[in-house]
Amino acid sequence: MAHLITALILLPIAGALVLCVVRQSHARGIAFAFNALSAALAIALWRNFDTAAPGLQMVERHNWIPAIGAEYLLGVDGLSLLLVLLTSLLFPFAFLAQRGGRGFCALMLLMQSALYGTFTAQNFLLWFLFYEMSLVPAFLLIKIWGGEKRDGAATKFFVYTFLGSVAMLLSFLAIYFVRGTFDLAALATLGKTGILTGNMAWLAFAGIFLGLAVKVPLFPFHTWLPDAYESAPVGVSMVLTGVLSKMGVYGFIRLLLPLFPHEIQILGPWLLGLAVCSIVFASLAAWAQSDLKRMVAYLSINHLGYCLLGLFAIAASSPSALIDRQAVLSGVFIQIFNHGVTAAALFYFVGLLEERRGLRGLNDFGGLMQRTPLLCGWMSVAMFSSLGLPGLNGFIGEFLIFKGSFAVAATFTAVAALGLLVTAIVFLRAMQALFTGPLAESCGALPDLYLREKCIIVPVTMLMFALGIAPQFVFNLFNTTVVQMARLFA
Amino acid sequence: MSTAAFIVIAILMLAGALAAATLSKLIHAALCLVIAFIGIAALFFLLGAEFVGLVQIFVYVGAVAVLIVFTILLTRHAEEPTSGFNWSGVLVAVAVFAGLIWVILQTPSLSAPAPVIEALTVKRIGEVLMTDYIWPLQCVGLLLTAALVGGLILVMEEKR
Amino acid sequence: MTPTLTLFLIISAALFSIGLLAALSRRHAIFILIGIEMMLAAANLNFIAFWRFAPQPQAPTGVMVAIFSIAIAAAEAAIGLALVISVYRHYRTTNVEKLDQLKG
Amino acid sequence: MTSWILAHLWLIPAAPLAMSLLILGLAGSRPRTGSALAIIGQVVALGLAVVAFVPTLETPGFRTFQNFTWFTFGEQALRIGWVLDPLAAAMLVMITFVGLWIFVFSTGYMAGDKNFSRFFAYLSFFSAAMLGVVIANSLLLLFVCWELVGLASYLLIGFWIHKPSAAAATKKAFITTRIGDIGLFLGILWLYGGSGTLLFYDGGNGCLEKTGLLALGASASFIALLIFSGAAGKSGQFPLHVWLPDAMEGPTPVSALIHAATMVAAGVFLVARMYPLFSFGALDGVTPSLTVVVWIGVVTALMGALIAVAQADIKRILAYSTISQLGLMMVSLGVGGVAAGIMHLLAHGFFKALLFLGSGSVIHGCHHEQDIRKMGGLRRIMPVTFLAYAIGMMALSGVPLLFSGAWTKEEILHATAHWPRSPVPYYLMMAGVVLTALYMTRQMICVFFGKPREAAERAHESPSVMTIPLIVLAVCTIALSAVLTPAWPWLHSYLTGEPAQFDLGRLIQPMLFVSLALVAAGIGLGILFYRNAGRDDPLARSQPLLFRFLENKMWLDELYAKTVIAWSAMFSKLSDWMDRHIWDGLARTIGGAGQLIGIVSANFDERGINAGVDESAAGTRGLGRLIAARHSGRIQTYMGVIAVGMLALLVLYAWLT
Repeated sequence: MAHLITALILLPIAGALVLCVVRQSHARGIAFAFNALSAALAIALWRNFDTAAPGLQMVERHNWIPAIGAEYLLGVDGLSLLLVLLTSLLFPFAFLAQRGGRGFCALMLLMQSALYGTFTAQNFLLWFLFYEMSLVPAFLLIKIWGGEKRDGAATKFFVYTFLGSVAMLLSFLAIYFVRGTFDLAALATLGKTGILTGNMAWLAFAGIFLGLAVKVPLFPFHTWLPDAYESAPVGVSMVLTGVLSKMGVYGFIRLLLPLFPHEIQILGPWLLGLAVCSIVFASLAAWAQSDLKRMVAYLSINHLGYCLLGLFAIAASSPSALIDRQAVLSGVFIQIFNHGVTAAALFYFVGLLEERRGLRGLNDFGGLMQRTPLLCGWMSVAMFSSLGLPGLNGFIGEFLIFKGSFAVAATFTAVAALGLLVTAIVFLRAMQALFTGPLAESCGALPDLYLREKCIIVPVTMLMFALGIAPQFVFNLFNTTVVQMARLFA
Repeated sequence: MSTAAFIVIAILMLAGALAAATLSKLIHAALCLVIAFIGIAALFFLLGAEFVGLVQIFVYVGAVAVLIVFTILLTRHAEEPTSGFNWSGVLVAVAVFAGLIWVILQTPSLSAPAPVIEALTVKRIGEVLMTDYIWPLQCVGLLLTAALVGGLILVMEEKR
Repeated sequence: MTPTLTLFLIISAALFSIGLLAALSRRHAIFILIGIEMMLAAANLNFIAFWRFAPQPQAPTGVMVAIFSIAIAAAEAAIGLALVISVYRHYRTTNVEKLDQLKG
Repeated sequence: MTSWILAHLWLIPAAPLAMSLLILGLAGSRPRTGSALAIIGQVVALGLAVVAFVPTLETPGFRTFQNFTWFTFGEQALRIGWVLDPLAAAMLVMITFVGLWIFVFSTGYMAGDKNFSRFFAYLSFFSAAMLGVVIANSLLLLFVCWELVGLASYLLIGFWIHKPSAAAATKKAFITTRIGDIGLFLGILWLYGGSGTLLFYDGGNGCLEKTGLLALGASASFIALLIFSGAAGKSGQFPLHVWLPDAMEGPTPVSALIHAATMVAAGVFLVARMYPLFSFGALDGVTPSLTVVVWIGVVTALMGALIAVAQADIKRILAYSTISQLGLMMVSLGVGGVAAGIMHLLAHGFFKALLFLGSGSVIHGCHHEQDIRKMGGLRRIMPVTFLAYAIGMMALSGVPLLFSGAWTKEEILHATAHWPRSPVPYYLMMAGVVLTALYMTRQMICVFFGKPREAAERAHESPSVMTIPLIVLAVCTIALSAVLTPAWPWLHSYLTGEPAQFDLGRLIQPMLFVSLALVAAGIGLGILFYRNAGRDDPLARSQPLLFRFLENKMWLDELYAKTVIAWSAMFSKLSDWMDRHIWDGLARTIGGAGQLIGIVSANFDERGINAGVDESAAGTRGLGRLIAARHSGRIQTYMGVIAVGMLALLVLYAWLT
C-alpha cells in the first residue's frame, strides 16, 4: 500500500499505452476497464485514509532534481482525496457518455493521470508538471474531436491557459530564488509572514493569480470557456467542467490563499468584486444563450464563482470567525464535488438531446415532456440540482458558502445572491422551451431513454439525492482538513 | 591556460561560425561549420575537458557535418533559395547578443581566475556515467535508438 | 592575463547569437539546423566553462551535461536532416518560407 | 402514544412523501392504484396529525421539540429538528383534513387524464412538503421544505404541460416566489450569523428564544423584513402577488390546494412562526418590521378585492379574493393579532377549499368553461354545488353568526381597530370587507342565478365523488364557527395558550354590528348592481375606464414586463454582448499585441507593417481566428518571437536582481 498514489497516477498511463496496440473496436472497453481499476485504487486510497488524522497521508517522497528543489512528493489530505474520488467517478461517466476510438480513449486516460497527479502532488514543480500535462490532451481532444468551431476554440483554450501557466511558473521561480523550496506545505507556513517583499511580492501574486484565475475561470479571464465547452465533444466537456475547472479552485486553496494572505487582504474588495461579477455576469450571459451547451458552460462559471466568493471573503477579512471559515471551506469543498457531478450530468443530458435531434439549440425542441417524459424528468432533476433546490446536492454547498461569506462580506454576498435568482430563471426558461408546450414537429420521433442510458443516469441522480439529503459521508472525508485549513487561514 | 591560444582559437571559431551563418553557398557554409566545431573542441581542450572535446570532434565533425553534407547533396535539385536573407532576424540576433553581453558584464562575480584542478580522466567519467548518471545514460541510449529508427522511417521511400 | 570566465561567456554568447542569426534569417532549412547546432554548442561551452571555473573539487556535473547534450544534439541533427529530406521529397523545396502548413 | 408521536413527528410528512415516490415508481400505468395510494398516505397523515393534536390539548401553551444534527462541517454541527405546538398541530390537522378532501375530489375531477397517477404523486409531494414546513423547528429545514413546496407548485401549476399558458404561468410562479426566497435566504444567513443557530426552540438557546434574540439586537428588524419578503412571495403579497392569479392555469384541485391548505398559507405561517423575531423590541406592540407587514397587507387586501370585482374568470375571482384575504391575515399579524390571523388562515383553508372545489365542480359541469359571463342559472342544474358554494361565499363575505369566516374576520377588525400607529388600516379593512361581499355576490348572481347562458345549457351536476367533499367541507365551514365565537373562544385560547371560558354574554359585541352592517352593505350593493347582470357588466357600462383598469389587474403585469423583466433581459443581453466583444476583445487585443512582434518580423521586408495593420483591423472573429490569421506558419517567425521573449525575460531578471 506504500505506493498507492503512484500506482493511481501510473495506471491510466499504462492504459493509454495498452490502447496503442489494441484494435479500435476494443478501445472503449479497455479504457473503461482501466477506469474501473483506477476507481478501485481510489477506493482503496479512501479505505486507507484516516479521516481523523490531520495533515498529509500516504506521503511518498523521493529526490528528483535536488539542484532545483524538485521532489517527487505525493500525498493526500481530505481535499485531495475528495478530488481524486471525483475524478475517478467522472471519467467512467464521461466514457459512457462518449463514443471514441483508440486515440480518444488514450488521450482521456492521459488526462485522467494528469488530474490524479495534480490533486496529489505536494511539490510545486511536480504539481505544475501534471497541471500542464492535463492541458495537452484537453487541447487535442477539442481540436480533433470537437464541433464546428473547434479550431479556434482549442487554440484559444490552449493559449489562454498556457499564458496563465507561464505567468504562474515565473512567479514560483521568483519565490524559489528567495525561499529555496517548492514544497507546498513549507511554503504555506512561510506565507504567514509574507513570502516575498515589495514589488516582487505583487508581481509574484499577480502571476499566480492570473494563472489560476484563467483556469477556474474568474471574470474577466473566462472568455475561453464558453467556446471551449461548446466545441468540445460531450464526454470532454463533462471532464472539463467536472474536474479540470476544479484544478483552478484547488490551486486557489492550495497556493494563492496560504502564500499571499497580506496581498489578498489588501486587494480584498476588488477580488470579491471580481467573484461577484463572475457570478452575476455569467448567469446573466447564460440567460442570453440559445445554445444549451453554451448555457451550461456559462452556469459553470457562475457556480465556481460561488467558490471563489467564499474563499476571497474569508481570506480578505482578517478577523473572521472560526465558524465562518469552516463553513466556507466545507462549502467550497462540497460545492466542488457537487458541481462536478451536476454539471457533468447536465452536459450528459445535453449530449443525449443532441444525439437524438442533431441540434442543441433551445428553439430546436419543444414539448418533449409528451414524447420523452423520462428524459425530461431526470434532466429536470439535474437542472434543479444545479439551481440549488434544497434536497438536492447543489443547495448544501451554496448554503454553507453563503453562510460564511455573508458574515464577513454581507454586501457582496447579497449581490451574489442575485446569481441564484438568475440561475433559476435560466433553467426555468430552458425547461419551458424544451419540455413544455405543444410537441414540436421535429421532435415527434425522438426516442425516450434507453436502458443503458437509464443505467448511467439513475446512479448519478441517486448520488445527487444522497448528497443533498444526507451529505455527512462526504463531509467526513474532509472535516479534519477543513479544521486544519481554517486554522491556517486565521 | 594560454591567452594567446585562447585568442587565436576564439577568433578562428567565431569567424568560422559567422561564415557558416552567412555564406551563400551551402556547401561552403557546411565546411566553415566544421571549422567552428573544431574551434569549440579546442576550447574544450583548453578548459581541461579533453574527453568532451574529443566527443565534440567525433560527433559534430565526424558525424553531423557529414550528415549535413549528404543532405545538401540529396536536396541540391531544389531551386536555390540560399541567397535569401531576412534582416529582421539579424536585428533580433543582435539584440539578443547585446542583452547577453549586458547581463554578463553586469555580473561582477565572473572574473575570478580558474582554480587548479586535477585532470578529469576518462576513467572518472566512465565511473560517474555508470553510477550517478546511469538512468540518464539509459534514457539517452533509448533516445538515440528512437532517433535512428525515426530517421530511417522518415527518409524511407514511400511505397507507391 | 589568463582568460576569465567572462571571456568564455562572451565567446559563447557571440556563438549563440551567430547561431540565432543563422536560424532566423536564412531561408534554407539546413541553415536553420546549422544555427541550432551552433546554439547548442554555445550552451555546451557555457556548461564546461562554468564547471571549470567553479570552486573545486566537485563532481563533473557540467561535463556530464555537456556529454548528454551532445548526444541529444546528434539525435536532433539526424532527425532534423531526415525531416529536411522528406520535406524536400514532398514539396520539392527546402525554402522554409514556402513551408507554412503550421498556419492555422 | 403521546411520546411516541412526539419522537416520530416526521412520519406525518413522510407518509405522503413515501406514497408520492411509490406512485412515481410503481403505479405509472395504473391510475386507480395511484389515487388510492395517495389517499391512503393522506389518511395516515391525518390520523397521525390528530394523534399529535391530542397532547397539545392537554396543557395550554404546550410545546415540545426534538433536535438532531443534520451534518457536521468542520467542527460545527448544523442542527435541525421538528417542533409540536398549538400552531403546528392546528395547521397539521387543517392541511391533512382539507388536503384529504381535495384528493378525493381530484379522483373525480381528473378522471380520464393521461397522467392521472402522476398528478396524485405530485399532490402527495405537495402535501408532504407543506407538512414539513409546518413541523420544522429550524429555519433551515423550513426553508428546505419551503422550496420543495415551490417545486411541487411548479410541477402542479404546469401539470397540463402541453398548454403554453400553463408553462408560462408555472415559470412565473416559481421565479416570482424565488425572488422573495432570495430575501428569505439572506435573512436566514443573517439570522444564522447573528444568533449562531437556526433552531427555533432549543431549550432557551434557539433563535426565537431570549438569548438568541438578544444576540441579534438591532439587526432583528432587518432580518424580519428579509424573512417577510419570502413570506410575501409565497403568500402573494403586493408586489409579488402577480403569480397567484396565473397559477389558475393548473387543474382546479391544485388551485384549491395552493390557495387553501398549502403554499399561500406557508407565508402567513412563516410570519406567525417567526413572530417573536418580528415583535422583538416592540414598543406598544409596534416594530418597524410589523409596520411594514401591516401596510403591505393593507395594500394587498384592498388591491386584491378591487381587482376581483372586475374579473370574469370564476377561478381568477377566487384567486384575487385569496390575495385579498391573505393581505387581511398579514394585517392581523402585523397589528398583533397573531391568533386572529392564524384562525382566519385555518377557517380560510376550509371555506376557500370549498369555494375552489365548488368552482371546480362548476367548471367540470360546464365542460371546462371558466367564464362566468357564459354561465348563469346553475342553481337548478347543480343544486348541491350551489348550496355548498353559497355557504362558502357567505363564509368568505363574513355573514355573521353561522359562518366561520365571519368570526375570524370580526376578530381581525377588532385587532386592527386598536392598532396604535394609525387608524387608516382599520378603515381600509372595512372597505375591503364591503368589496369582498360585493364581488362574491356578483359571482353568485352571474353563475347561479338568472337565465342559463351558452355554457350552462349543457351543464350537469358533478358525480358524488366530487360533491361529497363539497358537503363535508361546507359542514366543516359552519361547524368550525362553534370554536371561534367570542362566547367560547376555544381556538383563540388554544393558540395563545390561555384557558378558554364560556360566556354567552360576550357573544354579542359592538364589532358584530359593524361587520353585519358592512356585509349587508356589500351584499346589498351587489344585488342592486348585478341583479340583472348577465353577459355585460354594469360597472363596465357606467365606469368603463375604472373597469378596464381593474380588469387588466391594474396593468401591473404590463408594468413589470416593461420595467423589471425588460431591464433584466436587457442586462442579460448586455452581459452576453460584453462577453463577446469587450472582455473577449480585451483578450484578443492583448493576444494581438503579442502577435504584433511576429507580424513585424514576418512581413518586414515583404509587405511592410502597413499590411499588418490592415489585417489587424479586419480580424475580429475571436481570438482563435485572430491568432490563426496572425500566424505566419513559418517556424522562423516563431523562433524569432521566442528569442525576443527570452531577451525580455533576461532583462526582467536582470532588472529584478
